[in-house]
Amino acid sequence: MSVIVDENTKIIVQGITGHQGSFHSGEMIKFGAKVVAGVTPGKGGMKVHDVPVYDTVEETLVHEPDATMITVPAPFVKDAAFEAMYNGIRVVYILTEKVPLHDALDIVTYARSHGHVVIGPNGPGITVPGKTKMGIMPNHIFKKGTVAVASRSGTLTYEIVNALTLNGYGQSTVIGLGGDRITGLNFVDILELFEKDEDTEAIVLVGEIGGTAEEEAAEYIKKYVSKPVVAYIAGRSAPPGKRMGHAGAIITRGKGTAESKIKAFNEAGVPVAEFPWEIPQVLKKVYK
Amino acid sequence: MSVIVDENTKIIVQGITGHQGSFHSGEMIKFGAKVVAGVTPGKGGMKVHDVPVYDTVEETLVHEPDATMITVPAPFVKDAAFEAMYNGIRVVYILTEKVPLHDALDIVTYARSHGHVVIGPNGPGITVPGKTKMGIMPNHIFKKGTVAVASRSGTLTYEIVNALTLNGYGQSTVIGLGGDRITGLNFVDILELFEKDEDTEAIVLVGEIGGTAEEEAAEYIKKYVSKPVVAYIAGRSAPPGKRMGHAGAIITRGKGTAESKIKAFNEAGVPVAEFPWEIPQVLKKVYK
Amino acid sequence: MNLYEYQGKALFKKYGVPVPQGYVVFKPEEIMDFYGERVIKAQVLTGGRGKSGGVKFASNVEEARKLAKEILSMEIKGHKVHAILVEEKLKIEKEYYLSILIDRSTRKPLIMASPEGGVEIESVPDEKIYKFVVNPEIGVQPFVGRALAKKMGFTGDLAKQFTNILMNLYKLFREYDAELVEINPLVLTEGKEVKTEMYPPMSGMTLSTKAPGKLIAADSKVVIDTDSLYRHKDLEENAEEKTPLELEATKAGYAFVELDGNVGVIANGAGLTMATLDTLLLYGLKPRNFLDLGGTDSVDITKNAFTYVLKANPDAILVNIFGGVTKCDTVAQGIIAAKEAFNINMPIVVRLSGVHEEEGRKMLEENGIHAFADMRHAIEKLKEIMEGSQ
Amino acid sequence: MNLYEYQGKALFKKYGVPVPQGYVVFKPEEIMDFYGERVIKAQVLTGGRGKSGGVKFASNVEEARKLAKEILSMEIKGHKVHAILVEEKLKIEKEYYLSILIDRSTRKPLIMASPEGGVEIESVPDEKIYKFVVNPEIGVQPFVGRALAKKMGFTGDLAKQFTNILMNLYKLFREYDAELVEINPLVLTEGKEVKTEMYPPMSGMTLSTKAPGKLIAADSKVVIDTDSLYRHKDLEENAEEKTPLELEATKAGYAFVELDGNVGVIANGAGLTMATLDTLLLYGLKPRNFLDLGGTDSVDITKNAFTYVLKANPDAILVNIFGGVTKCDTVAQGIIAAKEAFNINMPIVVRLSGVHEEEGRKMLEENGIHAFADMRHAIEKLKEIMEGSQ
Repeated sequence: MSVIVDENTKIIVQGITGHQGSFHSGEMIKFGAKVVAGVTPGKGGMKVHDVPVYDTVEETLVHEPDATMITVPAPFVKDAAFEAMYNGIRVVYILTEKVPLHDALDIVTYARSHGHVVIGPNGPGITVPGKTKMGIMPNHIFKKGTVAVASRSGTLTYEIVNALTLNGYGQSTVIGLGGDRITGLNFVDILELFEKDEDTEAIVLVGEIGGTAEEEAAEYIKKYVSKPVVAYIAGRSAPPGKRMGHAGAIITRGKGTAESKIKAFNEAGVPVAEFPWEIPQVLKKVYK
Repeated sequence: MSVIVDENTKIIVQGITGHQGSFHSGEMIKFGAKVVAGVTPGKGGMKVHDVPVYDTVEETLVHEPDATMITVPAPFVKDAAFEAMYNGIRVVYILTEKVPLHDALDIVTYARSHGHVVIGPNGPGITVPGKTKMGIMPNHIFKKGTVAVASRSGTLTYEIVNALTLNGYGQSTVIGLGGDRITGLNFVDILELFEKDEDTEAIVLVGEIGGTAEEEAAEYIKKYVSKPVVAYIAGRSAPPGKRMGHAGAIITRGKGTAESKIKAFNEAGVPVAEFPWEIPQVLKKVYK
Repeated sequence: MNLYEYQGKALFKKYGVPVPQGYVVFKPEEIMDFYGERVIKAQVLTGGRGKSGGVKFASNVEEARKLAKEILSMEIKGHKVHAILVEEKLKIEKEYYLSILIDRSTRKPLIMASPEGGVEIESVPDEKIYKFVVNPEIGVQPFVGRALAKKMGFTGDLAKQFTNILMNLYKLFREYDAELVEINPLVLTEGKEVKTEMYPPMSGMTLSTKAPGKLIAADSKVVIDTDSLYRHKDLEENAEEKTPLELEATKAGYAFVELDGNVGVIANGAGLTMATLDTLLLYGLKPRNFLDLGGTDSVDITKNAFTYVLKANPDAILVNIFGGVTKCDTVAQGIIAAKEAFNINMPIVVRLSGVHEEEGRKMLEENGIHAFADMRHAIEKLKEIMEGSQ
Repeated sequence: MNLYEYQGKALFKKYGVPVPQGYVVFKPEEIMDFYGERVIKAQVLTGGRGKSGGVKFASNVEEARKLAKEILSMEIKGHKVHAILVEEKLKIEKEYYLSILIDRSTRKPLIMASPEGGVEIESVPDEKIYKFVVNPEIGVQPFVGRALAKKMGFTGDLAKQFTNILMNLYKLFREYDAELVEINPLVLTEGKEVKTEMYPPMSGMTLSTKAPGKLIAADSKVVIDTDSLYRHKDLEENAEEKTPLELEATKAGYAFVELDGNVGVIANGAGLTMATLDTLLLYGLKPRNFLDLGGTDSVDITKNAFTYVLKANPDAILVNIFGGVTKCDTVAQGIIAAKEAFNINMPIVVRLSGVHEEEGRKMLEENGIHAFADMRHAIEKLKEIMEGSQ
């Protein structure tokens, strides 16, 4: 059992002939992912890493894809996501950053009322070590194991996964939810899946300033999560009103501070690490 | 068991203080329907037949309504239907005629992807003899029994129900799907429910010219319906290109003729009556 | 409501769907002087005007006015020519087909596109028609255009032109409450020769390539949902689709259709009215009209309905009311009032069933009007009378 | 991006949300002559300008120009006054609050309305704020306006005015990709006395009633999603929200925020950059800036990042790269190139992990730059250096 994707998930890549699409498709294949097709309008007939490229998502349906990785530029993401969903693709992962907020709103609204799962926008994707990878996380940091990681950032996630691996903690699923204000999945959504996942025994949440996803996660954990959870929160030093790289990492009108999130986690019995490299030690206190 | 509504269905009436809303609410209550509230903006605080009137659907939620009957003028139907659905009301029956086609499109699209049932627009509603009635069908023509009737028209339905009752055939459910081009339920949708309904033993379909709902019903009956079905089709004499009262009753580009529908039913083994009053005799041939 | 070609093209232009340059005239002398060639097109709400001589070419203004005068006096399949559209003559490379309509069975907008345009779409084989069911929650995003463009054989710039036309047409379709928007033919104009000077400059050598042509809506068929006209004040209702009598009755609130028989019909409910007409035919009688009284039981509404039936000059009148909650005595009063007011001497047979039905029938019989409780006996009586009178 | 009040009001006007009559000026002499009273309002991207003297009333043009001159030279909470909005003075009966924003937790637009306007919404008790979560698949239909109007205490004509404003505001919110549209206060103007002559006419008796006032947006706060600006060419980016250095770095493609410490920071990924700043603080060191290099591993991008960090005049520079797939030797080349090109003498400590990391670190050490494989040791080294230099 896995969360959202597994070794049988057939993936297409929209924007496969671009720099990102092409490079990461190759890395995904090396990791063991089933990349069955790519889409770039006007480039149908090409091959990238032996993967056939088509002009439209409709044409890839002969490969029965389950998931898509969208790497097209921000102005074209909405079109690409709806193309995928119209054609019945269940999981839509959006790598692209700077997707307009209202486009994300439209994509996520439609997805949620029609049974699609959206990962991102603006996240590194999802990795299930030993099974599959959809996204841009570096292959070499992973180790198969029992710790699930969900994060709002990219590189910081690698930092923490790397620390877990070096300290002997393998991972069941690692997912980047995305750094934008509206993302397909929030912590609560993924906690529900992790709690049910048989391969997951402990959970690491990597949050950051902005919004109230961490506070909601803390409430949810109190009520519904039996597995041990530890957390890290980035942005303790961030001044209010400034967008700290991620569109979602901004303190507005006093809401979304690191203090508030750390307090909520502490009240829910979730230990919060001070430094990213501390996660394994903190985890050790609550999980074997 | 009943189809769509039963004796426990709590009904609100949007437009209850209007001529139609007020009169038919009274008739519904006489028939045994649970009319729990009415809505007319600006008239909150009134009572109609002892039923409390509110300004908004939201305010009626204290009565936990399951269904709404919409009797507001055509330009306001879309607003009323979305008000009901936004507030979680499952069954939306639209009595009003001349609802703009694209408004019906929006209402029905949203309903179908969010689990709401729309009856109408432009139909007489639904009656479950002995249990409940939502709509404008005359109370006195019904008799509780085992024959289900689905129709695209109003008065013609009464004519046929009356003939059934006079000939000893009681009804399980009688539903008017509506005379418009887009309706919430087509024959195929209702056949699926009738086939499952334990109270229904035989089915009468009252179709008319325009569209292909009857042809699709015939295909569906061939494959999935085990109960005896008989039919009547109105509009054999209609010239092409003319709207015969109902917005949906029009032969366009040679499609939607009575001949085509009668032929389809005959091929599906569904006897088609020549005259409305013949339905009981035709039914007798296939059902006790 | 069907729009004339020039009205549809005005909407196309408003929404960025390319149309030929041109203008509408109602009199031949309104045609302005021009150089080159012009198309003179009859504006009628029917197809096949080309074969009927309703489309001509002119190379000077005198010729154009002469042709316009001829065309304006024509009748095409029974339709008087309403106006003339004067347009630039396109250089056509190929003709395509594109339409959007409401598909009743999926309850969704349906796009149909075909590389075989310029002929009736019904005559194009199914495998040459590419269909796309639009989810209105998604609308027509560019991907829809790309998917159809590929099937139509459009690449590069032409695919972009096609996608733009499709997205704009869908916007029009939704915002103007259309039942149908159709471009037939969607014309690809001839591309222009483009000469590029070759290197080295001034060598006198040029490379000749062909720039792609433009996709242009050479015709338009737009049908607007009549029930939505209250929010499209810019569109007038086109009179031509209804007979003058139909128009009059419709304005008075009755659903009314003229037919070619001799029995005037008044009934309540569209379904029952249709069933009444059908039954008459099956009995060998011919209805003169369809008139749906609607659900109201007012004396005046019943009485006034006779005005329009009488104007159609029938030989007899059948009234078929299944009352339900309608008060039959009120209906009877309306019928009697009409008989008196309009001095009706022809036979009237009435079927009256509903609240106070016996009272109503009694009133009718007392006024010399045949009244029955059921449809069958009423129609049988009518047949007997009409056969007796022959 | 925050819009100035006058920019927001221009959008309101475009979408049919009533605003006071007025115009913007950038120089006092642009104020035109007037009768009656005018409000002179400082245009700054911060709240509380009223208390800071940024809003004044004038009863003639000389006074208005004098006040405008004063206000234009003010700084309000550190913000220079950008312009002056000159408006009619409203006769206020009551002040309300209305806003629409994107609610991150429901992932839907959220409407907030309160009968207590004119104060910061944060200071209004929760039970006086009426919220409505919009389903964007439905949008804001009239029923939303009715439901909120009732709670706000609006009936009759005022309920209709409120519904119109709400529907128009939502349209603006969606079409202009707003993060927030806020009207605070939404003003109800005083109603006018209406005298009606009583029966019998000419009796001299009149009935005096009060016609309801108008709802008018007396202020505007509009925040547009920066990522959507490419499709709103009519909006210029307002410079004031960023420092000149932030603006410069952002235009060069780096996410950059100035802070008030003395350690220049370059890292990759927003989360890791934030974590780096946090860690510095926990170690007692103060970051001078946030600079996210992004995911690219080009020599030039790394080298140019130093330009902006150096302009902030830090005492030392920390580079924290968790490479993942980034090639560390390329990054090292960029750092070395920067050190040479910009002649950097202050301490540089680098954390470098990823593809070719050992090679990269070796190159750095050879060029006199401290390099580590992990974040912790890099920061500890930096602390050691900075404490040693005190």
